[in-house]
Amino acid sequence: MSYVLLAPEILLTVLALAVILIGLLVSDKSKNILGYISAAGLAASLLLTIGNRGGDTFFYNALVIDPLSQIFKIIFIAVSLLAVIASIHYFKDNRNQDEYYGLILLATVGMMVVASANDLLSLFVGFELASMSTYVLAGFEKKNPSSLEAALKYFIIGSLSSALMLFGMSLVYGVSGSTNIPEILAYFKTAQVSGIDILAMVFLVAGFGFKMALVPFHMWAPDTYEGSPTVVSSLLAAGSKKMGFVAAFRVLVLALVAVRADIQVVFAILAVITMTYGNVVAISQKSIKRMLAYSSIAQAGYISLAFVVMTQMSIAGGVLLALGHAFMKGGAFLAVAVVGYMVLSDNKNAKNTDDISNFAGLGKRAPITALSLFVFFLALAGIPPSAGFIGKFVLFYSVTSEAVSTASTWLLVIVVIAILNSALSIYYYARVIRYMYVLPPAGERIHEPLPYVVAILLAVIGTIGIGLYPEPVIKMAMDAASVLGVI
Amino acid sequence: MTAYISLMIAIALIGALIAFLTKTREQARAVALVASGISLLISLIMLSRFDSSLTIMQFAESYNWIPSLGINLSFGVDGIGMPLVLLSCIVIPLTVIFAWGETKEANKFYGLILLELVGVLGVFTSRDFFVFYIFWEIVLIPMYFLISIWGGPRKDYAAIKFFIYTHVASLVMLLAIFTLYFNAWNITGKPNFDMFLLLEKYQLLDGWLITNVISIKDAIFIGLLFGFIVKMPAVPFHTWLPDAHVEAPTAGSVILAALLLKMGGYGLFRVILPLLPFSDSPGRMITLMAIIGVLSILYGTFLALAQRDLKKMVAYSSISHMGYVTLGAAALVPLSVSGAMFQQFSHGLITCVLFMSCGVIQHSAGTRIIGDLGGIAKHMPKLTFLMLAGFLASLGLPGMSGFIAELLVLLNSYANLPTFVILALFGIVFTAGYHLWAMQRAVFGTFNEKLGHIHDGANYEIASMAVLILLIIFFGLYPNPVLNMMTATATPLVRDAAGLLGVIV
Amino acid sequence: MADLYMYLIISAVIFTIGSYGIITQRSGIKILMCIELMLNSANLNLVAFSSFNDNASGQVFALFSIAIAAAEAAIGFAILVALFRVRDTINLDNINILRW
Amino acid sequence: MFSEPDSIFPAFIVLLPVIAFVLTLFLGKKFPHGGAYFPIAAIAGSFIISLGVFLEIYPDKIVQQSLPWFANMNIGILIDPLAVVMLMMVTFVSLLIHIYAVGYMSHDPAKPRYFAETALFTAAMLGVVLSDNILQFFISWELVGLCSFLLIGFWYHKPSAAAAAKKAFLVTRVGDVLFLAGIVLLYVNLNVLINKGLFTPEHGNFILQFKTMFEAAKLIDPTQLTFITLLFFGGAVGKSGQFPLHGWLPDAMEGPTTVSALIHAATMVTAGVYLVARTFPMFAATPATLSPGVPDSLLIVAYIGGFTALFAATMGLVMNDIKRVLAYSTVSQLGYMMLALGTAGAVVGAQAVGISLFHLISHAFFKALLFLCAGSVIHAVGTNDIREMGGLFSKMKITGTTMMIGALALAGIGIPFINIGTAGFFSKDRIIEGTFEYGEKTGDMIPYAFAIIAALLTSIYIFRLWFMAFTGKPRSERHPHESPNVMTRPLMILAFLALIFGFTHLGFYGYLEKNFELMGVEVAGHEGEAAATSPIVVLLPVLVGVLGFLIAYAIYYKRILNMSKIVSSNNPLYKLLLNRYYEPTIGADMIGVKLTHGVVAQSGEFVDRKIIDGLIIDNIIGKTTFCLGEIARKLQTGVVQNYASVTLLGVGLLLIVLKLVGGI
Repeated sequence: MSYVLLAPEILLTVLALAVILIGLLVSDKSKNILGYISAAGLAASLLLTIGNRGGDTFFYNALVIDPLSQIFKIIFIAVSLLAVIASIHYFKDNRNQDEYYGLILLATVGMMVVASANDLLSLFVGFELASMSTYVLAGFEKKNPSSLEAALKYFIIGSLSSALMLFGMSLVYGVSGSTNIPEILAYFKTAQVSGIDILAMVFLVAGFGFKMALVPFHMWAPDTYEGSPTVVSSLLAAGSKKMGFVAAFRVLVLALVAVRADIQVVFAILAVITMTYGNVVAISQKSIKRMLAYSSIAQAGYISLAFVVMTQMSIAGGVLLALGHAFMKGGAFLAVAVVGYMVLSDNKNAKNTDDISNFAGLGKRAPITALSLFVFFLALAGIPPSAGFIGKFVLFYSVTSEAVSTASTWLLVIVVIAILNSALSIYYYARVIRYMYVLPPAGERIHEPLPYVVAILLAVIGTIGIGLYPEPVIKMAMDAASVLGVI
Repeated sequence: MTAYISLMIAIALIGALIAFLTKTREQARAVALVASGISLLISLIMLSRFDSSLTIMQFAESYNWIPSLGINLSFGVDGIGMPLVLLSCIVIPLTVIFAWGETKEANKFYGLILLELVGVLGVFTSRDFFVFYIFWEIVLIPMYFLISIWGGPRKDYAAIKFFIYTHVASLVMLLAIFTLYFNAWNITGKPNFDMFLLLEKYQLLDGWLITNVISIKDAIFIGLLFGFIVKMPAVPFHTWLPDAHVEAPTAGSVILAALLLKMGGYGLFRVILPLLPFSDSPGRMITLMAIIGVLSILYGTFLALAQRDLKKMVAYSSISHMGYVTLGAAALVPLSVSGAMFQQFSHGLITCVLFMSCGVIQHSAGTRIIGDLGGIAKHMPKLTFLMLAGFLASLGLPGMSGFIAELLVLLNSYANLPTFVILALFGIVFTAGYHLWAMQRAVFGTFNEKLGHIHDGANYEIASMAVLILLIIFFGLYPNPVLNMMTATATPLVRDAAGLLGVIV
Repeated sequence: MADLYMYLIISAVIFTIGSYGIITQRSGIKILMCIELMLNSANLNLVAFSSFNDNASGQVFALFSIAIAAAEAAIGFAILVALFRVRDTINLDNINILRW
Repeated sequence: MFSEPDSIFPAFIVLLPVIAFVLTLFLGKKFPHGGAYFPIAAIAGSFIISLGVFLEIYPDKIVQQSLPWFANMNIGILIDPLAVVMLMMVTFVSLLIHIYAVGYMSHDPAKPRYFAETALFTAAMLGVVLSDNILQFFISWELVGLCSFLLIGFWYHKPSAAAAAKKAFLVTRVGDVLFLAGIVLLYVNLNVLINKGLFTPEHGNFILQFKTMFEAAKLIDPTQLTFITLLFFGGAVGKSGQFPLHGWLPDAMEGPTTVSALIHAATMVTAGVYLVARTFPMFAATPATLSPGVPDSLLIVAYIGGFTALFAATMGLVMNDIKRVLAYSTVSQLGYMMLALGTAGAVVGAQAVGISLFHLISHAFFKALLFLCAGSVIHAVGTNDIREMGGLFSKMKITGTTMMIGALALAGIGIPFINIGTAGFFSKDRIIEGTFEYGEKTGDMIPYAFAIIAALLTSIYIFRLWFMAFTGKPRSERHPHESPNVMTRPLMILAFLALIFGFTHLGFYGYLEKNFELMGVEVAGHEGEAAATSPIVVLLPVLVGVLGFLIAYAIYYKRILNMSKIVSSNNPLYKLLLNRYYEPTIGADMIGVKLTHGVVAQSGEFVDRKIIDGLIIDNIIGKTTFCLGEIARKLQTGVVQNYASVTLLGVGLLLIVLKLVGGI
C-alpha cells in the first residue's frame, strides 16, 4: 500500500497546519503571502490527484482510492483552488487570513476524505471536518450580521442533519453489524429488507440531502449562500454540495443495495420537487446570490436524477453534471464577488451589493466578468457547448433510455418535467444577461482585480473546455460509475 | 476530400470573433462583409462542383469528437442541404450590406450576424445528430441578443418568448433523438450518433411508451415533428414569431425569417420524411401534417389580413408561406416535396425583400402602421418599385420564384391530398388581397402629410434589395440550378416512403 | 435482546425530545443542547448495537462522535457569541434578515 | 425564314417588347417622349414578324417550338391560325395605340413608366397568344393581369385609381385561382392516365402542352373533364369581365384612356375568350347531360355569355361617364363572343372558334376606335361626363365621324343579302344567327332572346352616347379643339378597318376552321353545315340596330320626350341600373371588406392574440409560474426553527410515502 496515493490529502493537511502556524509568526501585513502559498499547495495536490494511477485502500479499509474518489477529489480541489485564488483579493489585508486559508484547506481535506471514505466512520469524520470548517468560513465576516446569521442557520440545520445522519448510520451499523461499506454491502446483498433499513436510509438521505440542498432539506442554503462571504458561497455551492453526492453514491447506491427500489422512489420525489422549486423560486429573486442559490438547488435536483435510475450512464451523468456545476456555479459566484467589489468601490457602505440592479451594463463596466458570467449562465441553462450541457445531456439521456427500455411512463414524466424546468431556468438567467448587456451601465468601467480574473477565467476554461472536448471527463465519469457496480 | 464545409463554418466563426474585437463600426462591417463574402464564394464553388445527379452526401467530411458516445464532427450536403447553404450564404452578406449603416454597438451587431451564419450552416450540413442539435441551439443565442439589444419597445418580452418557446421545442426534439440513439445503440451494440444510422434503425423500434395510448414510434415522430414545426412555425405554435418579428431589428427579422424558419423545414425533409413510412400510423401522421400545413396557410393569410402593422403582416405571411412547405412534404410526391424545398429557398429570398422594405419604411417614415402611412411612393420611388416587386413575388406572381414553388406543391400534392389542396387554393385570393391592400393603403394613394419629410432608402439598402429581386426573378424563370438537385434527392426519399404507404407518386 | 429494544426505545425518546426542542425553542443555547441530545441518542444506539453485535467498532464510532459533538458545540457557541455581539440577542426568532 | 422549327423569329415576337420594356424603364427618361419609340419600334417589329409568319404558314401550316423548362414543364411556341390572327391583331392595335399615346400622354410626367408598362403588357399578351402549353399560358395570363393592375393604378396618387387597380387584380385573381385549380385538376388526371398506362404523350411532348391535353381529353373521366373546362371558363369569366366577375372592368376606367382602349377593349379582356377558344376541343369533348347534343360546358358558356351580353347592355344605357358606357359595351360584346363559342360550338363545332374570333377582332378594331375617340373627346373637353359635353361635332369633325363609324360598327349596321356593311354587321349578326340555329337545333331560344335584345340595347346606348356628346348645344363652357394628327391618324386607320374588315369574313372562317386539324386533333363531333336561315332571321339583327338608332335619335336628338322623369333617383329601375345592380356594394364592401376583413380576419386575430397567446401562453403558463414562485419563496421565512421543522417534516413525509408505496 503506497501512501503516494494519499499524497494530496497529506500535502493539504500539512499545508493547512503550516499556514496557521506561519500566521502566528508573521506580521499581519505579510499574511497576504498565505493566499499564494495555499493556492500553490492546492494546485500541487490537484496535479498529484490527476497524476495518481491505480487504486488502493488504507487504514484498515477506512479509505479507498478509486476512480469515483479521484474525480470528486478533482472537483473539490479545483473548487477550493478557485475560491482561494479569488480570496487572495477578497480577503486582502485581512488579519485573520491565516485562519481563513487554514480552514479552507481543512475543509478541502474533509471533503476529500468523504470522497474516498470506505467506512461510515471515516465518512462521518470527513463530513464533520468539512462542515465545521465551512460553518466558520460562512461566518467569517465577524462584524457582518448577515454573515453571522448565515453561519448560524447553516450550523443549526447542519448539525441537526448530521445528527440525523449519525442516527441513520447507527441503525445501519446495528442491522449490518459493521461500519465498513464493503461489509455492509456484503450483508445487504443477502439480507431481506426490514423497516429499520428503510428508516436508516431515510435518515441518511436527510443527512446527505442537507449537503446536496435537496428540498425539503435545503432551507438553509439560500440564506447561507446569500449571507456568507461570496467566495465562501462559491466554495459551499460548488464544493461542499458535491460532498453530499459522493457520500450518497458511496453509502446509498453502493452499500444499501437491498433498498434500491425505495431509494429510487425517494429520489424521484425529491428530484422533481427540488428542481421545480428551485427554478420557480429563482425566477422572482432580486439578489443574484440568492438566485444562484436557488439555481444550484435546481441543479441538485437534476443531479439527483442519477439516483432515480441508477444505471452506469446516469451515475456518470450525475458525476459529469456535478463536475460541470462545480465550475459553472463556482465561477458564477466569483463573478458576483467581482460585482460586489465593483459596487463597493463605487460607494464604500453599499448594502446588498449583489442586487440585480448592480448588474446593469456590466458588459461595459467589467467586460471579462460579464462575458464569463454570461458563459456560466448559458452553461447552467444547459446550452451547448458547455459542461452544463454535456452533464444534462448524458443525465437526461440515461433517464430517457431507461424510461424507454423499461416502458416506464413515470420516468418519462420525470424527464419531461426536468426538461421543462431547464427551459424555465433560461428565464431568470436571461434576465440577468439582459441587465448586463442591454441596460445602460450605472458607472465607469472598472479595473477587474487580477486574482478574480484568473479564477474566473480558469472556471470558464473548465466550463467551455469540458463542453468542447468532453471525451476524457466522460471516460472518467464512466469509470467512476463502474465502481458502484450498478448495471 | 476538400473540407469546404468546415472551412466555411470556421471562416464565419473566426470572422465573428474578429468582429467582436473590432473597435470601430467601419472595421466591424468590413470584417462581416469579408467573412460572409468568403463563405458565399465557397458556397458558390460548392454549387459549381455539386453533382445534382447524385443523391448521396457530397463534400462529406468527418472527424472524431467524442468516441465514447459515438459522436463525430461529420458534415456533408445533398440536395436538401446545398440550396439552404447557398441561401444562407446569399442572405447574410446582403443583410450585412443592408445594415451597413448600423451604428449602435456595431461590432457586436455584425459579430452576432456572423454567428447566426455559423449556426445555420452547421444545422444545414451536420450529419451527426448531436452536432446538429448543438448548432440548432447555438442559433438561438445571437438571435436573442439581436432582438433584445437592437429591438423595439417590447423587445424583452419578445426575445425571451422566442428563446424559451423554441428552446422547449428543441428539448422535446432532443428527447426523441435520445430515444433514437438509445435504440440504435441497442441494435448495433455500440454508441453512434450518425444521423442516417439513427433514422434507419427507427423502423426496428417497437413497443408502447404509454400502454395502448401511444407507441414509442409515434411518440418519437411527434416529438421530432413538434421540434420542427415550432421552428417553422406552424399554427398553433406560431405565436412567438409575430412578437419576435415586430420587435426585432430589420436585420434580425431578415435572418429569422429567411434562415431560422428554414431550419424547421429542413428538419421535415431530413428527419421526418425518412421516418414517416415507418411510424405506426403513417396515414394519421400525414393527415396531421397536412392539416397543420393548410391551417398555417389559411390562418396565416387571414391574420395577415387583420394586421395594422406592416411588419406584423409580413410575419404572418411567412407563416402562411411556410404552410406550403409542410403541405408539400406531407404529400409525399417527388415533385411536391421538391416544390416544398424550393418554397423554402424562394421564401428565403422573398421574405428578405419584404422585411427590408418594412425596415426602410420604418427608418424613413418613423412608423410601420399601415394606416399612418400612405402615398409614400411619391417620395420613395426606388423603394416602392422594389417593394412592389417583392410583394408581387410574395403573392405568387408567375415569373417569380414563389410561383414555381407553390405551383409545384399545389399541382403535385393534389394527387394525395385533394381536399387540402383545394383549401389551400382558397388562400391564394386572400394572399393577393392583403398584399395589395397593404400596398394600396401604405404606399399608394395620396401622400399623408403628417409624415413630414421622408426620403428614399439609402443606396446600400436599395442595392441589397435589388440583388434579391434579381435573384427572385432569375430563379423564377430558371429554377433548375437548385430545383434539379432538390428533385434528385427528393425522388428516392419519397419513393421509399410512398412505396411503403402505397400512395400515388 | 429485550434490553437492546429498551436502549433503542430510550434513544428514540431522547431523539424525539431533541427534535421537539429544536422545533419549539427560541434560545440558541437551548437549541444547541437539543442538538446534543439528538447526537447522543445516536451514540446510545451505537453503543447498544455494538454490545449487541459484540464488536467494538460501534463504541469507537461513539467515541469519535462524542469528540466531534464537542467540537461542534464549541463552534456553535462561538457563532452565537459573535452573533450576540452584533445583534445583542440570541433569540432566533429575531434573527431573520435573510429570508425569501 | 419565319416558320422553320428552329427559327428564332417567333420568339422575338415576345422578346422585342420585353427588351423595349427594360430599355424604357431604365433609359426612358433620357429619350424624347419618355422613350416611347422603344416600344413602338419593338411592337412594329413584332407586327412585321407576325405578318411574315402569317404569310409563310397560310393557309395550312403551323409553327411549333418547344424547350424543356423546370421539372416536367416546358416552354414553347405554338402559332396556328388561331394564334396568328390574334398576333396580328394584338400587335397592330397595340402599335396604333402606342402611337396615339405619344400624343395623349404628352403632358404626363411619368411617361417612361407608362410606356414601359404598356410594352410589358403587350409582351405578356403576346405570350398568352403564343404559348403552346397551359402553364406558360397561365403565367403570361397572370402577367397580363399584373400589367393591367399597374396601368389601372397608373395615377396611383388618386385613391380611386389605387382602389380600382386593387379591385381589378383581386377580382381577376378569383378567376385565376379557378383557372389554376383547373390546371391542377387536369394535371392530376393526366398523371393518373399516364400512370395507369392508358395514355402516353407523344415523344417530346410535355404533360401540359395543348396537344397532349387535347389528345387526352377523350380519355379523361367526363365529369372531371367538365369540371376542368368549367374551371378554365371561370378563369375566362374573370379576365373577360363576364357575370358575376364583371365588376372590375368599368372601374378599370380609372386608368388613362389609352390603357382602357388597349387593355380593357382590344386585347387583355379578350384573353378570356381566347382561352376558351384555345381549349375549345376540351369544351367540345364534355358530355351532354343538361341539354341533348350540347356539351355541358358549352351550354354554360353560352348562357353566361348571353346573360352577360344583356345584363351589361342594360347598365350601359344609364351610365354618364363616356368611358364607363364603352366599358359596359365591352363587357356585353365579350358576352357575345362567349355566346358564339357556346351556341355555335354546339351547332357547327370548331367553326365556332372562327365565328367568335372574327367578332373578337372586329370588336378590337371598332372598340379601340371608340375608346380612342372618347380619349380624343376627353382630351379636348377635359371631362368624362357626357352630360357636360354636347355640340362637339362642329369642333371635332374627324373624331365625330370616326366615332360614328365605330358606333355603326358596334351596332352592326349594314345591308343584308348583298352583304355590305360594317365589321360588326358581319361578325355580330353571324353570332346572332348562330344562336338562332342553335335554337332551332335544340329548341332552346333563350340565348337568341338574350342576343337580340342585347343588340337593341347596344345600339340604343351607343347612339345615345354619340348624340349626347356630339349634337345639341354645348352644356359646358369649354373650348374644345380637334386633337393633333398623331392622335387622329390612328383613328382614321381604325375607322377604315372597322368599315372594311368585315368583308374578309368568309376567308377568315375558312382559315380558322382548320385550326385544330392542323394540330392533328379532331374536335369532337357536332359538325354539320348551318341550316339555311330564313330571311327574317338575317334581317332582324340589322332591324333592331336601326331601331335602336332611331330611338336614340328621337330621344336624345329630337328630344321628343323629357328624360328627366325617367332619369331621376326616385325611379327604382333607374337607381338599380345606375348603382350597377348594387354589385360594388355587395361584392367589394360586404364580401371584401366587411366579411373577410371585418369578421373572419378580426376573429382570427382575436383567437391568436387573446386566446392562444394571451390566455394560454401568457396567463396560464406565464402568470401561474410567477404566482407559484411568489408563494413558494414565502416558505422561506428566515426563522431557523421553521427550517428545522421543515427538515424533520420532510423525513416524516418520506417515511409516509414509502409506507404508501409499500416499501416498509
